[in-house]
Amino acid sequence: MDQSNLNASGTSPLHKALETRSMELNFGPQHPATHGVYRAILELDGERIVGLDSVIGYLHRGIEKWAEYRTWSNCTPIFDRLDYLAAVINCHGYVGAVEKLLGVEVPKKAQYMRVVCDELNRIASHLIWLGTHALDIGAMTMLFYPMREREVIMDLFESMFGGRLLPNAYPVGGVRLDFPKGWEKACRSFLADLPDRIDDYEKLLTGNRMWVQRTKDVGVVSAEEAIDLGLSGPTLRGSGVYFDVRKAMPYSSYEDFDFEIPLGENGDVFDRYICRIREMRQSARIILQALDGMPEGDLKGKVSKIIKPPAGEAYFTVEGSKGQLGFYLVSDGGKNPWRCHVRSPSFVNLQGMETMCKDGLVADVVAVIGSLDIVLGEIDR
Amino acid sequence: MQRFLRMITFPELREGLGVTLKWFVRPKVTEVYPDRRPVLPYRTKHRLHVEIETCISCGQCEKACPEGCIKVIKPPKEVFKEDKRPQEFFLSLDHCLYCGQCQDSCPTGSIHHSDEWELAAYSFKEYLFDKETLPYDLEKKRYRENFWGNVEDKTGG
Amino acid sequence: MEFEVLMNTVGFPLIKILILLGVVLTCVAYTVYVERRLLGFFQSRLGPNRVGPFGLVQPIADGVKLFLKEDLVPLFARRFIFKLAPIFAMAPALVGFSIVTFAPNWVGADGTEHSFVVADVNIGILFLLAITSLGVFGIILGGWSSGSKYPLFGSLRSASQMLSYEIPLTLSVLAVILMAGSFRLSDITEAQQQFFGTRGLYYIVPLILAFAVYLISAVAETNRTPFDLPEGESEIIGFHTEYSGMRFAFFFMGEYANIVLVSCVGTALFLGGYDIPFVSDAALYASHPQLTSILSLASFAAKCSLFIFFYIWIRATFPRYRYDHLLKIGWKVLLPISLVNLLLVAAIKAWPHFQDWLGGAAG
Amino acid sequence: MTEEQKPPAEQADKPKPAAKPAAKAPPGPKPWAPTGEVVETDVTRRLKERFEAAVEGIPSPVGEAGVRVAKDRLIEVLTFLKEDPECAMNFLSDLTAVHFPENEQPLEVVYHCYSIPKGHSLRVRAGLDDGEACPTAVEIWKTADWHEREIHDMFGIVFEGHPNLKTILLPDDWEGHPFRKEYPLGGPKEEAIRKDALSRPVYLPDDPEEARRIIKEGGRGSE
Repeated sequence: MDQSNLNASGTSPLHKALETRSMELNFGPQHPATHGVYRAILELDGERIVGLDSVIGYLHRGIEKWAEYRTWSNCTPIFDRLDYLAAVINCHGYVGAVEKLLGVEVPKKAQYMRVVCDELNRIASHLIWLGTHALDIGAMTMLFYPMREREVIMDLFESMFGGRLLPNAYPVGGVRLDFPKGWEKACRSFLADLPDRIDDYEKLLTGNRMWVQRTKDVGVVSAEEAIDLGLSGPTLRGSGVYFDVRKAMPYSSYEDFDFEIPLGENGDVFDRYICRIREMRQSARIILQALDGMPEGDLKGKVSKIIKPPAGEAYFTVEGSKGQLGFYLVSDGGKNPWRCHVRSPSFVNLQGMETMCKDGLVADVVAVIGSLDIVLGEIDR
Repeated sequence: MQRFLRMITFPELREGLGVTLKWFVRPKVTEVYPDRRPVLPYRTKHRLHVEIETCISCGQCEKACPEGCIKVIKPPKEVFKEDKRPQEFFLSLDHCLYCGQCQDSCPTGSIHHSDEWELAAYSFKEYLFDKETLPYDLEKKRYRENFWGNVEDKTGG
Repeated sequence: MEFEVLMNTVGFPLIKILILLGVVLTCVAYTVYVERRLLGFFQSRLGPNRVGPFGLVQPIADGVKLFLKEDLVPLFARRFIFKLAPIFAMAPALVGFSIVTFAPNWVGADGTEHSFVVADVNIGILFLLAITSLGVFGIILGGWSSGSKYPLFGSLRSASQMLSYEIPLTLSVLAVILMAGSFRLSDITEAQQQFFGTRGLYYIVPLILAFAVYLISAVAETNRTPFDLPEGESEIIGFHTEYSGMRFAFFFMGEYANIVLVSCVGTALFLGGYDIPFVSDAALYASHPQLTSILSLASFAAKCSLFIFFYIWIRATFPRYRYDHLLKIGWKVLLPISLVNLLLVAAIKAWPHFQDWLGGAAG
Repeated sequence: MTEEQKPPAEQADKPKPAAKPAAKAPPGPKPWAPTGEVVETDVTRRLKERFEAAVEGIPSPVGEAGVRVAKDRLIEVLTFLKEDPECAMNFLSDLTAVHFPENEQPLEVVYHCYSIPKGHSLRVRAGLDDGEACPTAVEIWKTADWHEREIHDMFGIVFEGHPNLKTILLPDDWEGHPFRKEYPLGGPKEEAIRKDALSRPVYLPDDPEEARRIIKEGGRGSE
């Protein structure tokens, strides 16, 4: 600590006598609440936060570079590893971008199936978020209840795609296989249970005065600030901004479904929490609609075995579980992507940390990190 | 007054306590792993199995593998005319992603994931295979045959 | 003759202490097991069930593991205090058990009476409060001497938390003392047996406010969720971040010993101690003294388990408070409540017709 | 603190390695140019009206609107995009760069702007020479902060006026800029492994003897 960091607010002898030095605390990278290897350098005055500097990159794997050396279709499994909690949506993002570049028409049935799996994955991701967020704030049991429900989704994925966490869900052009026998029934029975389970979570948290005290008016970010910071997903909607890629730029037939976008008011941790909880219910609604209205038809559009998109660029965004997940692909007409950039929502959302944590307490950092729902695999790429 | 009553009687806290008590008495979901082994669904993707007899050395799996785990070496031309089986087949499972790309691209269904899922080993050498040691189990070869396997045993549907 | 004197002054107390120590440490170890198991049940999973039948050997396995672990001392630690702190954390909790009366006196075959308490001192509660407040030194010293920032935070939080909650705790206990008119735990139990002249009406009924305050501040005093800020494993990793092996086990055992102690004291103060509910203890004791002792012990253990179950239940349900809210509750809610309660109790006690009214109610 | 590590020094020695391996860099020996047609939208028309020759439309095979802007007028254009009530591009969705070693201007900074109230989007590209600095967009959208730091890491582009231009994803002492095309996938030390046609790292090498040795002996020499 150098002298410039002194907290003196005046120059009188009294101020001189009372001046205190701030303390620097390394929050992470090995910290239970940072959800991975994220490090925040906190400047503390007692337990109050004066400054925050984020250090990321511990999990940088160079996925974007890696993709430049693979063929277009070979890239799909690796993008699961970005946001490993919402691997199916990631896969959809990449595959969608390639399809856009190729101009492939995805059959309606495949689109609906993708919607079902995406929304299941969104629920799974939100469940994990709920569990870890609550655990950070000290509600230990809340880790296990959502995990239990998520396990059912993982089983559904395993029977659908063969993989649980990183299933390599979609090939370019559609989906691989139809739902297996009995899958729809299992999915429906899960969705029938889900609202009750979410009610349970809400009983444990939403009304709980301890939870409300921990989350209300903590980590506030106003709507203008949120847009300026580029926040997206529930983090942005918690501030009351109506922006959801599924509504704004519908992809994969999202325009067919009737669902609402839950909005918050104050942009604090509690609003972001409520947004995600309500989003889970909406996702369940979408899945039911998609299952009910499942059209018949092909599973895969016409895609040649060796994919060679025309030279050009495409930017395709999907609504990931964390926010707007964008894939910017540049093709030079060859077998490999020339450049592949991922607009990862966690990376951008994490920028809000400093705004949200200023003048909070150390305990609030934990709440704010939890409410941002970061996944380090996606931040560092 | 009502607010005060709410404040001192903790209705929401009692609700929470009720939820935990409810699950306290309900059946538990833990899988008692070594005692009871899970039944995996048919599409599950675990250790790669290769049936070398039906392989036609086309090399599609090699091209499809994003990690370069597979290496197929065609036999010489004169042998290839009669016998399409590969001269050498190297498989290095230690960085296999279990993505299923090779299984999708295989025209004969010779390479496929199996449900052999307990893959821990003491040395990565145990993941390296050549033509003679390739993992293969005829009973496990059902990916192509039993495409529409049900999931009811797993998800309780 | 001399042997008897020696036995009575040194021998029996020593044997009692050893038995108590053994029992308490076993209890503590199994409290950990029970907590893990019950938490598992609350969370719809099984908890430890692999080591031995139903996982019953788990505490022993954990103990062996912790014993065999390397004992690390960080480079910047103050070594002497660092090593002293775990003892400070554990010893007071164990010493506190010495005044707890677990059951009425055991009548031996030859007619001699042996009490189920190591030291039935007449200032029992005061002694207990004095001793348990020493426990915080373990945490403060441990956190401070680690030479690391997270433990320092833990000990800072702990210091203010203990200070804040010691007062409501003491005041709520004071109400009981006023009611019973004695500092001796066995006297308080006796008083509850006679209270209102009715069986089973313990101090929890008239002193419900004091009981609530005691319950909450006891949770805070033992650093349990939702007041586990000194540990707060997801925020600051806790005052024992730098400890490992046996020294960590000492902190751990100290915490659980504290829970058991607080439960024992709570039982004695509010739940009628070793009194067997719905049974006339005095009559039973007159006819079957030994049976009564055993039943009383069981009753005490059962009431104590209720307390512990409640702690675990709370832990399974609630999130953690934040530092400032915690202090706010301590000073702005619990302290006034306990003061008002104390005044009420004192006023009732000072009411000249109190004894008549009590007697009239009994009649 | 950040002043010291401002990259002029780094930048000075950067073009030298860039020049040499560029010839044998992975595919694409000819300059990159997108196919397709230029898409005209209200926003691009408005931009053309306002800035005339400074902006030109980019052809796109997928029908996305985009403009290419001269570097000196970039900030002007971006500010106009955000503040003009008809464009109202208040949300910077993405900001990245692409390296085209064969192009006239080898580095392109790409902005993907989106308007939340209006619901339209636009791609803005600006070409840069090697070692040329780009003006920062942090003043316009705060979100550009980390994006620009990342681009600085990966491509070595200096953003003039950026408040805190230090490394973000790479370690502080990292040498080179990994996303440039001349940078090998395995890093400078492992260039040797990049030898097959697809330019992918070959875990099992092409040479059957070598592959056999690896499988039989269970090692890759160095392990």
